[in-house]
Amino acid sequence: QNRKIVVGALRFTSHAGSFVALERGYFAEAGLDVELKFFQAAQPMAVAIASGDVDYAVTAISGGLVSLADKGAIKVIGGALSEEPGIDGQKILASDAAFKAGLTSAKQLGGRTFGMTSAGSSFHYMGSKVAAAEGVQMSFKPLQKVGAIIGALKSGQIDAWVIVPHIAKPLAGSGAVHVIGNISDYLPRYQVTTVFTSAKNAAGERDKTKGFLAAFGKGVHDYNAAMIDKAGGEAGVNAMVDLIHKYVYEDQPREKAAPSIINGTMRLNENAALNVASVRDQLEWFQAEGLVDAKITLDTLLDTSYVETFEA
Amino acid sequence: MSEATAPGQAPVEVRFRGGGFAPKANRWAGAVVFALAIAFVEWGTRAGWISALTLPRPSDVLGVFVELWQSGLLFKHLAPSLSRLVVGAAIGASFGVTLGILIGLFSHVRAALVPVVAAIFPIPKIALLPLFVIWFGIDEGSKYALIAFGTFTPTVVATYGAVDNVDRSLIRMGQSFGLSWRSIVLKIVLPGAMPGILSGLRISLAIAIILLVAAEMLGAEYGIGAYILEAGALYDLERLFAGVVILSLLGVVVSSAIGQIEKRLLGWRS
Amino acid sequence: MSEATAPGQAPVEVRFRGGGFAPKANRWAGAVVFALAIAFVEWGTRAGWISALTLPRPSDVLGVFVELWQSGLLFKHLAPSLSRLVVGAAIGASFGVTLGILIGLFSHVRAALVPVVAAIFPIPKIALLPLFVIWFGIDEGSKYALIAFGTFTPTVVATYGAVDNVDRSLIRMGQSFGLSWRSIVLKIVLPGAMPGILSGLRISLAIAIILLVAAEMLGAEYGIGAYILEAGALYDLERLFAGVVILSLLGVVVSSAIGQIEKRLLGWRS
Amino acid sequence: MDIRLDAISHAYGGTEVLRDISLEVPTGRIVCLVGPSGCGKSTLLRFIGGLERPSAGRVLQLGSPPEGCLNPLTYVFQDFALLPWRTVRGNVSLVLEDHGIRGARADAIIADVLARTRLTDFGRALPKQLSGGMKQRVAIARALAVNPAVMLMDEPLSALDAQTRELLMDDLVGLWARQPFTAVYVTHNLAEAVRLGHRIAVLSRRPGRIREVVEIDKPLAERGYADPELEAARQHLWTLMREEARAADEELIDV
Amino acid sequence: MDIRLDAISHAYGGTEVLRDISLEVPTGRIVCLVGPSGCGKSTLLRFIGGLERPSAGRVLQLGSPPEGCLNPLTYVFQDFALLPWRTVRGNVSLVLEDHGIRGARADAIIADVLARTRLTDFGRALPKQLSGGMKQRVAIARALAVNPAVMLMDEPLSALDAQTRELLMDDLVGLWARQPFTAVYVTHNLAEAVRLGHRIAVLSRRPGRIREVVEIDKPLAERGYADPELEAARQHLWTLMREEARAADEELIDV
Ligand SMILES: Nc1ncnc2c1ncn2[C@@H]1O[C@H](COP(=O)(O)OP(=O)(O)OP(=O)(O)O)[C@@H](O)[C@H]1O
Ligand SMILES: Nc1ncnc2c1ncn2[C@@H]1O[C@H](COP(=O)(O)OP(=O)(O)OP(=O)(O)O)[C@@H](O)[C@H]1O
Ligand SMILES: [Mg+2]
Ligand SMILES: [Mg+2]
Repeated sequence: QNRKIVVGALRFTSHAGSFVALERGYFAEAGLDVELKFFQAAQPMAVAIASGDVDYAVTAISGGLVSLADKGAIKVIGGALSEEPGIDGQKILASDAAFKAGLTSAKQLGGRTFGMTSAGSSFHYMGSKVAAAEGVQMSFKPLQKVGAIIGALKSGQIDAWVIVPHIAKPLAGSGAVHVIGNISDYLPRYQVTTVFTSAKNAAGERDKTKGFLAAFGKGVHDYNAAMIDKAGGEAGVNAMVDLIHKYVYEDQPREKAAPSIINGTMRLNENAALNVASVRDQLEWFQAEGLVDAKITLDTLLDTSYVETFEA
Repeated sequence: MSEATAPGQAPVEVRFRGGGFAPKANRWAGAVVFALAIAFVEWGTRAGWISALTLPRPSDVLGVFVELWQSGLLFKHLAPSLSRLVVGAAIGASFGVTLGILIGLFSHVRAALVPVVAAIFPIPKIALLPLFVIWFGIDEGSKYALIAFGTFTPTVVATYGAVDNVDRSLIRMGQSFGLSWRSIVLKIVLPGAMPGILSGLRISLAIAIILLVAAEMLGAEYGIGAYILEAGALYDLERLFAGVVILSLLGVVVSSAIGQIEKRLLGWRS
Repeated sequence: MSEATAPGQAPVEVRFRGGGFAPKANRWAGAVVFALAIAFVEWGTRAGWISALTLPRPSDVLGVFVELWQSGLLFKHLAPSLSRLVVGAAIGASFGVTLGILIGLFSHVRAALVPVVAAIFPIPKIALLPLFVIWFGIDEGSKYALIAFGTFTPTVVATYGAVDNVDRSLIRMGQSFGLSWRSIVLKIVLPGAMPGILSGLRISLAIAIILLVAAEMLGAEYGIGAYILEAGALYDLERLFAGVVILSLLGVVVSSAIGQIEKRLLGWRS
Repeated sequence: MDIRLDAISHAYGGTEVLRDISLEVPTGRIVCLVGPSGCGKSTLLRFIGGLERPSAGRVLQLGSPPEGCLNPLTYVFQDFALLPWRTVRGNVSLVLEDHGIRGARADAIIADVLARTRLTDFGRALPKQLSGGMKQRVAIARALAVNPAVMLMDEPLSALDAQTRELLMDDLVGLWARQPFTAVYVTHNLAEAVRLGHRIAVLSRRPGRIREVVEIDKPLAERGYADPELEAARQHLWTLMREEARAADEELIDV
Repeated sequence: MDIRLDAISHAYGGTEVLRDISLEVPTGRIVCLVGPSGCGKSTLLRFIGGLERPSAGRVLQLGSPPEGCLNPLTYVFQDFALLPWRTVRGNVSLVLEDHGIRGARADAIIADVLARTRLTDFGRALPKQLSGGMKQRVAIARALAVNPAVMLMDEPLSALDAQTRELLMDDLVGLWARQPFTAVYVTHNLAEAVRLGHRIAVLSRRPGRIREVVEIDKPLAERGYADPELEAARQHLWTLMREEARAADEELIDV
């Protein structure tokens, strides 16, 4: 039974689970004929799941995702990218101008402007959490596009931002911005991205969904083993980089792409296990900010019947 | 063709074969169509055969309006958008009219700049957003600039077209009475180009409203465009539609305002 | 006024006071302006007084072009964009022309739909992107729909304006010769509206090109719009400009293609 | 086929345009309508052709149109009303197509009417290539093609320059001489009226009423330049109209 | 101030329009230019007014313009050329403003010329409210306001209907009778030419050459209807032009 499914993805290393599972035939073993569908941003991908154009995808939890879940369109069924103390995770960045003016650590964020794509995005959540932890107030600038945020940060028009390491490190390397902290210091086990699907798949297509999660889990395992635990040594890393390079930075030569891919390494949850505590915290924060309906419960968002859950 | 009339025949009236081909607009019917469409969607969303994912319930959209109104948020969003619209469109339109007149009057300017304008026209303004951040900052500057840029090109094209269309015989008349170049431009070319410039402005302002959303992608906290974008990001269809309806009303208001100006300024047209 | 001529005076030639006010375009000058602008930016970026953040070096943009060409990526991007443009604009324009003609001919249709079209006009299409995904899917459907939607409204407005402007005396002539309604529409109204429809199409197609970027925000991997968006996201100015230049060229090509069609079809205009 | 106007009155909205017009148009004669600007001449002609309906009164057709008549009441317009996108032939064939006349039959008719209007060499020309006089001759050829019972001519010469007008008047007289046609001929030009009209109806200023109907018995072919009889008729008409014409010209148009 | 045309020839691109035209326009007389369509009458008038320059030959001014003349060579155009956004007064004051004439002085001039053209009551009307005849009278008033040495009139009556033309011709004769002016009057209309012209230059078909210059000595005021002398002159002119006019009318316009 070769069942055709469409998996949504962004060209980020954090989607490596799907890439590995496809390249190494784990999906095929599960009887799934997977077509990868690439997006420019997470939000349309969530909508595409709701519309039925895409079956499974991985993305950060955002207000839009919760909203779609509330409309009965989608369910979160597993976890993917996580912060983990000790592993390079998302970086808090300061613009050069702000850095020179004294913004050298997250403690000085009070009164600063913080970039985000839009209200209810993960950037908004992280920025708020950091500010709350430091007991300061920041203003948030919605700039819609990552490109616009980078431009604004480089030219000193916003003071701070937070972003995944493979974007943060080259930026910091150019001297235009500075790393002033790690998200893992504030949200140590932050469930950054999750696996989700349409409510219909979650409820009615249990076999297919199980198959997908199993194959995805194997991909994640291979990725973690190769890139974080370095089980295969240098050769293992190189093989994995080669594989990922087919999907990420494909228009750049291997030598140029490799450091970016390696820089982007972060832990993906083994077996797509889901940190329910982090998800709950995020949902409560969205509700507290008035971004989503206050009556939404965790059950509306999550279908925990597929993967192991944990609270951390 | 001349033939004797059959004598016994009774006279018949000439058959009517004119009329038609002169449709008239009718405000009433438009309102009825809107009401029907809204009622239809309301029914569909209530009955469930229009899914909540596809369209919001009109009554909920109305609810959002009421809320926006009561909380005062409506004006908090409307005020900055209007000021961006006014400033941006004023900058774009005044530069556009000026350049359009220069192109209309001077061969050298025309030769040099018409191709540039033609090349700029099909550039999508959203593509340039990242650049606008660097060039004009993320504050009001870039919003004004984006709207100004968007209104500029159509205004230029409309204006120089209008100048080209000024009746040449009026200009020859001016010359034949020995009017100075300045008088001809101020008293003949400009008033003669006014109808074309105003109808160009109608399009430019519609474009300015459309660009409001793009402009408010850049670090706007308040504004109708920002409101729509946030609603879109949160997939909150009620608020999305409320925002869209506001823009659409804004468009209708602006267009009828230009209609009023035309009536005032162009009363001389027969 | 009649006065005796002072007899001894020598005849003088009449003073020339005509001419002017008839600017002509000149292709050459446009090319020179482009060349100068490019040379200026090249100089500025090389010398450093234009920062690399502000503008890319034109020679680098050219390099990107060469690379795009050699790698064959140019066509990989161009082909889907062109097909979206053609299909979307064809759908939008044909629906637009049809509806425009109906509005032009029938009072009821006009009364019912003109306000709807006026209300739809100022709605920014990007605001509706999330809805388009639900309505039309993320594949080509939504891209076609977005471009079609964007070209539809201006085409409708241009078409019914063109039908309204068809010389009524020609229609009365047709009626006076007892032509059928069908003949009048096909042989008088349609050909008479053609110039207006074509010049409306010029604007609609420019809008279609602009909307390409918005359309390719929706899950497009290849396409000029997607290329520009990706370049923008990475703040890669060279590639961003390369993409923008392609769109601009596309606009110029489309506009001159319509010029050719006009020359062909409208040779009867004096 | 005769035409009879039976007590026609008309008002556009509040403005009364025509009041109680009765007139007879006998077969084979040219009836001229003269009158100051805006007195309702064109309106009256539209009633006769069935393009508009009067508020009161009737336009009657007496007898049936002759054999082979495709369009009994046929107009010739002041502005020619040629389709600019069709050639001379195409403009003539336009009015035949709807009657199912195509191919050889159409060609024969077109060749005939173009010959009668001396346009044979210009069949392939587009209207934009023609002078005003030629355009009006095409319009006349088109009218002749449908073999009308009555021609309704609304200032057919007034868009032409004086010399062309002169030439075309000769052409019309020639056409009528070869084959008399029935016509209602609206004009401002008294010289035209006395040259072409068998019967001349003078309308008053708006609201148009019939002030006088002048009959001129001299055969068309014999009417020449500086004919004292015609000149007298023209003088008479001009005295009838002079003051009204001046008053009509000095009315402000309210828009 | 007299005008002398000195061997004027002109070509537009490859088409020769005028060939070797020499003509004298004496002070206080009306010189008519008649000729078939496209023979270059308007072009010649533009040369006289300095709006265009001939390829060869010169237009000479003999003597200086009279005292108080603001614009020696002043046009009256066929299409009136009134600014539609200015009232009648505004259209007249337009040509005074550039000479610094404003306020009371301007008012006096405007009142005078409006009175002479019987427009006193219409000073506040917009062009769209006026009939064609009134519009042309405004244009004439405007021309009179600058007190011209020579009026250049390009078919000033040809856009009007026959009756208004008749009325305006009377007006022009009246104006001239009260205060003779110098004019070059272009027309197609031979009746106008023999009614208004002291000297009538007949041009041939393109390229325009002077075929004949006819002098009519009878004073303007005495020229009436059906005057046999004028009728003879007209007949003569028409025989000169008839064939050329027909040929000119049947030329295809290449575009
Ligand atoms: N469709 C219409 N609606 C309203 N008023 C009209 C309409 N057609 C004509 N009129 C008015 O009716 C009057 C008579 O018009 P008509 O065109 O019949 O006059 P006419 O005698 O042909 O004038 P002219 O000599 O200028 O051609 C005019 O005052 C005109 O403004
Ligand atoms: N600016 C121009 N460029 C080229 N050709 C021109 C121009 N103006 C006039 N012509 C041509 O020169 C010829 C004479 O034109 P002109 O207008 O002087 O004739 P006219 O005698 O006034 O004709 P009409 O009686 O029709 O007014 C015509 O063939 C015309 O097409
Ligand atoms: Mg009429
Ligand atoms: Mg002329």
